[in-house]
Amino acid sequence: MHIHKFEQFWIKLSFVLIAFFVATVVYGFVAMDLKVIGDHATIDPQNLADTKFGNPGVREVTRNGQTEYEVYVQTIQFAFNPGTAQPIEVPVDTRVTFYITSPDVLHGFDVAGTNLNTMAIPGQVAKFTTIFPEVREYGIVCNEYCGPAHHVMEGKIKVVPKSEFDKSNLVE
Amino acid sequence: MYEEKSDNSTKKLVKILVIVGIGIPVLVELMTLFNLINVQIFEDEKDVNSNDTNVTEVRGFGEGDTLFANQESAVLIDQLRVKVSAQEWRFALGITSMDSTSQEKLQIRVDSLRLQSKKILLGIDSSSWEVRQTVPAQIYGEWALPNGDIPTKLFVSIEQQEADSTTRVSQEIPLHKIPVRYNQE
Amino acid sequence: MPDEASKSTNSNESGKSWEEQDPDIVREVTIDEYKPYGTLTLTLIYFAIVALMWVFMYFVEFAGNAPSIIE
Amino acid sequence: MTFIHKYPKAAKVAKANFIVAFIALAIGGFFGFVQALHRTNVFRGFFNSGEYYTLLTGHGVLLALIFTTFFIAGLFVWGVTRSLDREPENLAYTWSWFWLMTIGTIMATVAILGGLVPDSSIRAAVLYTFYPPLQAHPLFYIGLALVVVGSWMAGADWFWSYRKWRGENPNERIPILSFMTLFTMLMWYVCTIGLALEVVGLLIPWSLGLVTEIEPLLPRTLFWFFGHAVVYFWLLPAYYVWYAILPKLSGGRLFSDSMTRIVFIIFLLLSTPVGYHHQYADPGISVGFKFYAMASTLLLLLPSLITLFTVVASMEHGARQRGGKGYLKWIGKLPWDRPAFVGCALAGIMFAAGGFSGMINASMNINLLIHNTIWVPGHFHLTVGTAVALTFMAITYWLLPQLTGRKLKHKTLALIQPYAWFLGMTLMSNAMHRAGLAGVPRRTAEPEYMGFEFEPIFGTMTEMKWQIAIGGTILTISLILFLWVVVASWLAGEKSDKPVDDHIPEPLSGVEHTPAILDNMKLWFTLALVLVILAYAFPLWEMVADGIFSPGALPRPS
Repeated sequence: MHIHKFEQFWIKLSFVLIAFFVATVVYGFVAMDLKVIGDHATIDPQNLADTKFGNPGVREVTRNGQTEYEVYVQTIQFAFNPGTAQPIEVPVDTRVTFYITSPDVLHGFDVAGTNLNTMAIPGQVAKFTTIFPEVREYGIVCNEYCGPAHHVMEGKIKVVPKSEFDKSNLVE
Repeated sequence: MYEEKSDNSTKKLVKILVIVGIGIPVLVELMTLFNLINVQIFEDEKDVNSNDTNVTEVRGFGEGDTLFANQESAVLIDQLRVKVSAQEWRFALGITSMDSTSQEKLQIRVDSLRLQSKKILLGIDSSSWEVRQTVPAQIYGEWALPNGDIPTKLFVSIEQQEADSTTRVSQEIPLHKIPVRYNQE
Repeated sequence: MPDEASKSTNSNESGKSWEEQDPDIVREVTIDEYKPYGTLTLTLIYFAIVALMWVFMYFVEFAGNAPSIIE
Repeated sequence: MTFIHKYPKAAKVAKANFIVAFIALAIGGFFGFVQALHRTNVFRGFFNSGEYYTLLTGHGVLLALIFTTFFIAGLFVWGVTRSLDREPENLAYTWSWFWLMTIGTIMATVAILGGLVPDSSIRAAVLYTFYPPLQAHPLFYIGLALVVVGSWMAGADWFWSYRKWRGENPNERIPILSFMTLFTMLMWYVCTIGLALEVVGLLIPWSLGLVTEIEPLLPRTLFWFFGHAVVYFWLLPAYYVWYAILPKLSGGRLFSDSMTRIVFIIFLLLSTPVGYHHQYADPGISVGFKFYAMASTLLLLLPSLITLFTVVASMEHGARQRGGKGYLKWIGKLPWDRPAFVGCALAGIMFAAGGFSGMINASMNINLLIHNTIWVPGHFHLTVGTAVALTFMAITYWLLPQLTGRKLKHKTLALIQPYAWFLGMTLMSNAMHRAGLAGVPRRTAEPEYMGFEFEPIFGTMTEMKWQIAIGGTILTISLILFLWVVVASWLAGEKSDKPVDDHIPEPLSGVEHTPAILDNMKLWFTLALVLVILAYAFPLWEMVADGIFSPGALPRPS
């Protein structure tokens, strides 16, 4: 085979580039806590009422001696429950784990302008943990087409100082 | 083959095309690159779009709000919803009279609807726009919307009949966050 | 070896190579003398842009875009 | 003598395919224009926001699936016929696949456009990814299935020609044009297994009501089994043009025959096992499989980076033969006054840019920065929307004269067209990428929200929206120019025996340097299947182990 020596050099450089990309991703994943969601659990989308999704909202849990929060969200055509009618309120600098599923069609759950971005698929529970670093409001958009009124589907996350966090809104 | 040799006018055209068709794109990309790096690295702490640009929020009405609050015949919005299905969009409105003691006749009328597309739907065109009932009353109406449109403002009037006189009051009701839901039926 | 070209057209102009018939082509460059320095330059520029932009996108735009999924 | 005079039957078939392709391009392009104005709220009077999704479905299906498939069929008929020097083996068979694909196209189009008729029950606003449980009318799925079956038959037609040719030429190497065709089709056969399982096995029975419930993740996964390879099904024919024809248009020769073949082999091997990179944000798929898909995807950068070198080197060769000098000065010696060359070259430049955003998309965690934001359509309008579509348009300026025996008309307009496309696409795609970084979602009729504002890194939302609308308008003008030149040349171009210089020179480093093993189709096809099984067998098994339709969701009309 006849490969010009410039092209051979370029092919080597290409491998370097590919290896560099893989290395950055692995480094980010391992050392910088930039994860993606994986396989968590399946659920019967027609019977969410009997699960924690039947009473969606923010729950307080204690894990490893720390107070953490769990947020159960149902994405429905065309709202986040909770999120749309009332904002999801969580304290700043605290571990918050989201559990998201859909009883009807595919939706997206994207906290606009952040790296929190996941699909809500009927039958699957999307689970991820995060820490909100600053006190502010975030918008949530559905970023997967979910039907004729897809574009009105939005919600809000309200991150408040720990001292102002109102525990009366928690669900059991 | 293409025309013999490109003559002078073609050469000039090519020059213009290259400047406009390739020059502008290169400029756009360079500006993007410059701005990205400039903003992210050199203006890090400046918080470019300060979040305080408070849009003076006109508070709209929603489910649970009271209409004609300063009248004696105040009414409550107990349902406000856009029901969406593949074929049609419907606007559903439920109103309850607050005062269950008065015996006078009350007529509640949705005069017109202003939609997001700036269209106005007139109430009188369709019989279902007018709802008559005596108090205490709970009324409910549904209206077909143009596909894809959402009401932003309601014009409602009530007529209170007392003996021989009737008082008519109208109110403009800006709506806030109407829940849009898939219509299961 | 099938000469795809000759099948379609130039059957009557066999003697000369196609380069010699094209008026725009001023000389023929053979494989032995051809050194694609220009290509190498362009690809190296591309490599540099891509590598730099990658670092910027990953470590500034993405990693600095918290909150992120940490678990 | 040009193609139509030597192979009148094949020319007719190719032309028929082009007609369908260009009609789809015209309708789909118009929908794109409406969307550009609607989304940006520059003008929303054409259709309402509910109908937007019908248009969006039409735009995606007609352009990404129909325009591409038919154009590719026409292009490959031309290439196989020419490089093997034989007309199609059996015209009845050839026309049967064409008509099958056309009928399928009409069915799917009717199903989509039904959504614009008030109260119609024939609807298909499911977008071109048609994720259940959103359900389209059965006509939509059956129509698309027919298009795919037709494309399989088309591929079989070309293998048939190849077999016959091989019988008469037992010792020759596969001519490069046929090689690229056959390997593209082999890849197509591998990836459409997923689509066939999804559409025929799940969606058609479900849309007909034979089963009521469906598990959403399984068809979605099967779709992406097919869905990334399909982008290479669009892209490889553009590569085919860049490898086989662009060097000649630049006045040079293909740099290396063997690298060309290697590139196509790598695409055959790796195009399908990478589908999970569209599902990085999906629950239900473990991180391990996502990582495997990422590694394969990034490895797929290799053939594209090799292409970059080989194709640019071929162009540089042309420029040097035309008197070009220096490290970069030679670029000026390229024929920037010839529409076919300009279109291909600009398409290639855009692909290099699109390649970068593709690298971001492909890289697992950073993907979450832009997943399902408008960045993604920004990306694929550079790749399929320009690298592929602009190449197809540009090469039409060179192919059409061969297929019709008529010279190209309106050469000035034809020359303006690719430059306009490049400008319009830069404006539109640049703003889409930037808006995506701010989190603006894709696939939405109205990206304005009541509860919050997007915060762009720099610039304003208004400025980006205008950039998209203006870019989209320039693209529409460019598309009209293209269609006008094609129709005018086709109907009224000057008849000629030699309407275009259709000679394709031999590669610089020819087939005599190419190892024979590269032509071993059985070997590479088997290896491709093995890689697919490695990537998909276990996760798919996990999904179906609890029942194919379970956990089941109920259908929702779209």
